[in-house]
Amino acid sequence: MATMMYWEAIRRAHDEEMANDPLVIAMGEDIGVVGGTYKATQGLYEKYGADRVMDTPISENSYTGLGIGASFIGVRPIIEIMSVNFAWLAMDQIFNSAAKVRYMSGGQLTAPIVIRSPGGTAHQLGAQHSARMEKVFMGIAGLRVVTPSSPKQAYGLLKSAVRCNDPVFINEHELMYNLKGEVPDEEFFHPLEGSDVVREGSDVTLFGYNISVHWALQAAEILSKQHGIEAEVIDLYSLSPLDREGIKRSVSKTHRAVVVEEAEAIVGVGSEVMAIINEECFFELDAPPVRVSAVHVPIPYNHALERAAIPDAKDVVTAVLASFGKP
Amino acid sequence: MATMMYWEAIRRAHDEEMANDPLVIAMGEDIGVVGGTYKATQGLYEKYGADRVMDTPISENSYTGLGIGASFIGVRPIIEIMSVNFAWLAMDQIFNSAAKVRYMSGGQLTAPIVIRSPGGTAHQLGAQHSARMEKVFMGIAGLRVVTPSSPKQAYGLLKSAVRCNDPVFINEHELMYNLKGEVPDEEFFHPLEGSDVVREGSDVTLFGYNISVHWALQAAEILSKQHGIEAEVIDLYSLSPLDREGIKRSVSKTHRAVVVEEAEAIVGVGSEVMAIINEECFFELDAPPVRVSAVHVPIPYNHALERAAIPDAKDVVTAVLASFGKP
Amino acid sequence: MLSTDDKKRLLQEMLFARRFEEACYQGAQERKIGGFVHLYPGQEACAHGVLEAARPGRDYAITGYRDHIHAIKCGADPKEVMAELFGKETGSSKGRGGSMHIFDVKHRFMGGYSLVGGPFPLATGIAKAIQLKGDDDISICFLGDASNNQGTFHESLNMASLWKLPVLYICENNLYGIGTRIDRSTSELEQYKRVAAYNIPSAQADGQDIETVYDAARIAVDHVRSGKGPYFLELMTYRFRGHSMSDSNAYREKSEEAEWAKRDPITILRDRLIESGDLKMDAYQALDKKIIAEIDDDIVKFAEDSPQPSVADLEKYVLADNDPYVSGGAS
Amino acid sequence: MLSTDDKKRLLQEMLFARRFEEACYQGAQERKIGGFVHLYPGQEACAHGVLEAARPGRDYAITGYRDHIHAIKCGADPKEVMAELFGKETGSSKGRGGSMHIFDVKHRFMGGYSLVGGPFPLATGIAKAIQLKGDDDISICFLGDASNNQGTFHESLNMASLWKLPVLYICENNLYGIGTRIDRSTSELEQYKRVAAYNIPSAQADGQDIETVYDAARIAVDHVRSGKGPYFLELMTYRFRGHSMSDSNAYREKSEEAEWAKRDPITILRDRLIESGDLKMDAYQALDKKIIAEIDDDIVKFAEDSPQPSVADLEKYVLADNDPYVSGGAS
Ligand SMILES: Cc1ncc(C[n+]2csc(CCOP(=O)(O)OP(=O)(O)O)c2C)c(N)n1
Ligand SMILES: Cc1ncc(C[n+]2csc(CCOP(=O)(O)OP(=O)(O)O)c2C)c(N)n1
Ligand SMILES: [Mg+2]
Ligand SMILES: [Mg+2]
Repeated sequence: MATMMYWEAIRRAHDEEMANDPLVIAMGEDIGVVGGTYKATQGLYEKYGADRVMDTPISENSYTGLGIGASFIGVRPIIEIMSVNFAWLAMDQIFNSAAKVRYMSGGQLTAPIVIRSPGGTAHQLGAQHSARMEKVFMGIAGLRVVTPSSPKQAYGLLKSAVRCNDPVFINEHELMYNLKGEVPDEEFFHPLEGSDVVREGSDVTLFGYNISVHWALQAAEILSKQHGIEAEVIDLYSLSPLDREGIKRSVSKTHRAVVVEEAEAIVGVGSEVMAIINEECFFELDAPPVRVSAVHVPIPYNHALERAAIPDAKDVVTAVLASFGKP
Repeated sequence: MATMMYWEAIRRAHDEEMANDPLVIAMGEDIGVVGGTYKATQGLYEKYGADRVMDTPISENSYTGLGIGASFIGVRPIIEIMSVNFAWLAMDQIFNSAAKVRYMSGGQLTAPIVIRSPGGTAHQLGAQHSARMEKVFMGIAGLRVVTPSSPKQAYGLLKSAVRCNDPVFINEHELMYNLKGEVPDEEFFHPLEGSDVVREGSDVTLFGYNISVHWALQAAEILSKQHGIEAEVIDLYSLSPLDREGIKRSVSKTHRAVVVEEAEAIVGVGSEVMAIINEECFFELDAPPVRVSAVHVPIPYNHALERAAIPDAKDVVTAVLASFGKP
Repeated sequence: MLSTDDKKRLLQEMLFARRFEEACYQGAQERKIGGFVHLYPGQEACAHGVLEAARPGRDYAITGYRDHIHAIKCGADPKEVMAELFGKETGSSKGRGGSMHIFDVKHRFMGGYSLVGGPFPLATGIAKAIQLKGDDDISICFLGDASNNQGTFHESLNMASLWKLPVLYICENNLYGIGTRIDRSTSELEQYKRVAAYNIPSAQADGQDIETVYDAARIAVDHVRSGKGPYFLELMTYRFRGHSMSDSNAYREKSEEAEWAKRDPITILRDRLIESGDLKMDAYQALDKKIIAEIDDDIVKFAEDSPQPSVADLEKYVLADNDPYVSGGAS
Repeated sequence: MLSTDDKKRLLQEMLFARRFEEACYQGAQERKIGGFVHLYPGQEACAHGVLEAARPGRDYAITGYRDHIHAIKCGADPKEVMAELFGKETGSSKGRGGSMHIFDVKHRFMGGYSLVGGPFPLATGIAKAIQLKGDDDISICFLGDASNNQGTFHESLNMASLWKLPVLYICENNLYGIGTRIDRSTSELEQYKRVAAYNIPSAQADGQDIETVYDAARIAVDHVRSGKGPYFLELMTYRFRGHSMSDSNAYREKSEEAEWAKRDPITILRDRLIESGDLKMDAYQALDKKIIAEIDDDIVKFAEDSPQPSVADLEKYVLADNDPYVSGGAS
């Protein structure tokens, strides 16, 4: 088991899948000669050439659509959108074409593309470079959405996404590319559906995904050490579909739920998980489920304001204590 | 008090606002010479000329952006996007420019545009023409979202939207343009925030917006006549911001909630209203809140499949009865 | 050059296309066909002339919502196309697509799409796939004049030229985007000139005379197939009906309509064949009757008699069935 | 034609711009400035030459993320720009925007935007508003070469031409979009030729010689202001630093960089003024020292000493304050 960074894990998955199938290609802005803004495709241009590691013009909607068209007849494009903020430009092709073509062709065509893109609030990148858009991707039928919280997931989810016959959106995070973690030496494919119990606990369930799993884990440690509260932490690596069973199982055990998300709360992962809890195990609840999420503002540049807009482990601890009626 | 159709009410609001302020303009595809796909701008081209009633090229992102730019220096554009499905193409300008410019300029600029667009499932228009996208618009800070359920609202909300200094998205509905209703003869401005109690009741609250208000009202009649259940019906005409107080007030009275929406449930209005109920008045609930929403599929062309994908009053009745433990 | 036999066959195909679309009009009037229905009368020589110069059924074709005839010329069974319009399980898209979304992938008709400009990148991507596979197929994208104002036109053509992709863009310039005349939406009226900005070779041709269309398309198709990269062909044409069913064409001058009515692609070819002695008027009329009968008795009847999809199948075709990678793959 | 005094002033402005950007580099290295920082050294003659030919502070200007100098030339107080980079309440955007989002609306600098291609429609819309109001202002949009591949370029220029809007598009062609050389992303290298597709007049000029820039911009600005519609001016230039702070320029040939280093816009103008006897080298050096001192002692100090925004104000500026129509207006 090797330790590697999140970006290295993504690079490895690219490399293996491209070696395995000559119709797997990578596309995106500055992914070739430069090797990718976050190095996710480093060295692949040299290895596989410009035809398969394509530096695209700044044309998000059409290079995404180009990947979709190619995928109709056997190509498996891994499309990088440099920052999820730019994905607003490509939504037409993602939703009007990729997500709907199987249905409206009566199953004749499918668009097995992978779109990878980092979301999240990084280091003072300001309002136009700090979007968290997972909720936009997960609400519409025909697209899978996964979001890796570790190098292992980053590797295994990309591997499965490339081979899966559905279009898959992979929500990465600008602050996580240098995160280190163990990734098995042997090839493996991470399930695209489900959720992981990353910490067992009996008193409250903390739901997180991507970066917020880490905040939840930090909070769980503090809760355990300082307050004697044992939190179960669930990693919702699949945002579409969400793991209703997993959510129900844990809340039925702990009877309390806190959803931790980096995004604005409104119509977000937190609201959806709360709705699922209401539908699946309302009578198991000892207290109302709680959302810990970003303030509903465009992200400010100033560092202190930026941090105030985004939740952290401390906010999770506070929310859990409040749910237990502690100050 | 005159009776007029939804489209006539919209047309009247355009006309009055354009007469009132020479910098109010209308823009969109086929809104000028043709008078608009749903007649919302009929006759205005003849009255105000091509400079103020602008037939645009099929360039959704840029004509929306053009309207935004014009609004920076005093113009008040009413932008029609012919079908909300095409708004995927304009999301970049709507969210990256209009919704963020006030914040990132520290309050120096604002984008007081109005974007009107019909969403919803109409008559077998298929997967690419049946999107219900209100949830996409309402989840991101910096944009107001309203959605009229009657000619009166259609008139009054557009009037206020034009004068308000924020960007406003108005979610209309293809099936509602011929709906008739009373509109006051005198000019009036509908509040952009809040909600309306459109039917008082004591046993359960039905939340709807736009077309689903009508389904909720039909269901309320059936529930009252056939089952002795008195439903309160709330019209959530403001989707962003949602009226947390109004939601809380009604559920605290009826102790039961059903949210009726034409859209796919996931990360939708229903999940958000449920989250608000959990946060605001969880302990008032006698039963878990319920969502009545569309099946999570791209909308099929076939009429029977299409109808099966979309909820109706009968589904609301069934859900309410189930919530009361009745078969 | 088209042989006399070819021309006679093409006349028959175009006449069939005309009558097929008229049957669709009828079906829509009777509310047996729902949704938006965009018909092709007037433009028949475009799809037929271009695809005749290519390899229909083997080369890939894609278009917008005005797609019935393109599908049929590629090889789609007209029965299945009509059944699709009737929303039946036997329809080309199993009743899920409708008029704007005819698909017949076995004949490499890659679909009708209803967002203006949407097919530009898709066609370009199909060409990218062809190039990667090293096949000698080409990708043909049929769209209207007003579509060229969409950003995807610009973005896609730039990439097609940059990477020398085997894609042929056909612009069926019927002078209107719904009710907006081209000069009210477009700063350069000659569409074939717009592509100079991408260094893509292009031409303009009369879209009403199928022989002219064929000759222009011959050059275009050969260029693209030879590996020289994309090509753009503008065909000047006119739709004889409204944009879609509900459209009355109130925005068009009657005199303009009358001028174009004289340039009916079917009449042009028919009269030429009669003039050259290769066709008799009564034979033509008999053919027409036969076609009408076939459409009524076989095609519409098939559509009417076909079963509806089962409502229990509502959630079919959203995602792949039992994809192994959903649960972690085979490993 | 620029007078000698003008030239001397412009030399001073460009030198100030250079030193200002170097101070930003320093501030970013010291982590006093956060986020992405895109600097302007090498391209100074573009913004200065063009705006000199216009009416900075009265004509509207807008650009991308490489925006400090454009803002200053429009009239923004360099102290406020620097304070913005430091994230302070005294910053031009009150610390909410950062390097990529300098705004100074009182001087009609309509902002820096960080999505490539985003300003095309915004600039065009400002021009639409000018036209509606009947003002004689113009709207000037500064963007890079690689931005021209975005769909908004195509869509906006078509509308600008169609409606004869008073907008001047300036393409600062520095041959790269981040690390991608123009010939690897763009099928037509000469950007000024791409706009023929919209019937927009255009020209190309050397962007390193401010006199050339000024002359070309003079023609462009006069054209636009006279009501003849849009104009597109391509300026050939080069950025001396990386795309943004973290960029090492590894993708550029050192020989290419060396060639362009010889064409420093500041050196070109300075040497010309020295040659003509209008400037002495020691006066220039004294000026440089003064500028550096002013930046350090006044500008950076102001930014450092300024207060942070209050966290209590986090939700300010999302929506309008107390807009009466929120609760049903005045009626
Ligand atoms: C993205 C998008 N915008 C607008 C529409 C509405 N619309 C449908 S067809 C059409 C006109 C297209 O004209 P053209 O491309 O010339 O094709 P034609 O119908 O003339 O064949 C418009 C505006 C749409 N379907 N998609
Ligand atoms: C929509 C969008 N796509 C991609 C990016 C990432 N990006 C930032 S700058 C840039 C290159 C732009 O090059 P150019 O327009 O030539 O301007 P220059 O930086 O050379 O001045 C890219 C790809 C972005 N900011 N926005
Ligand atoms: Mg047309
Ligand atoms: Mg550049």
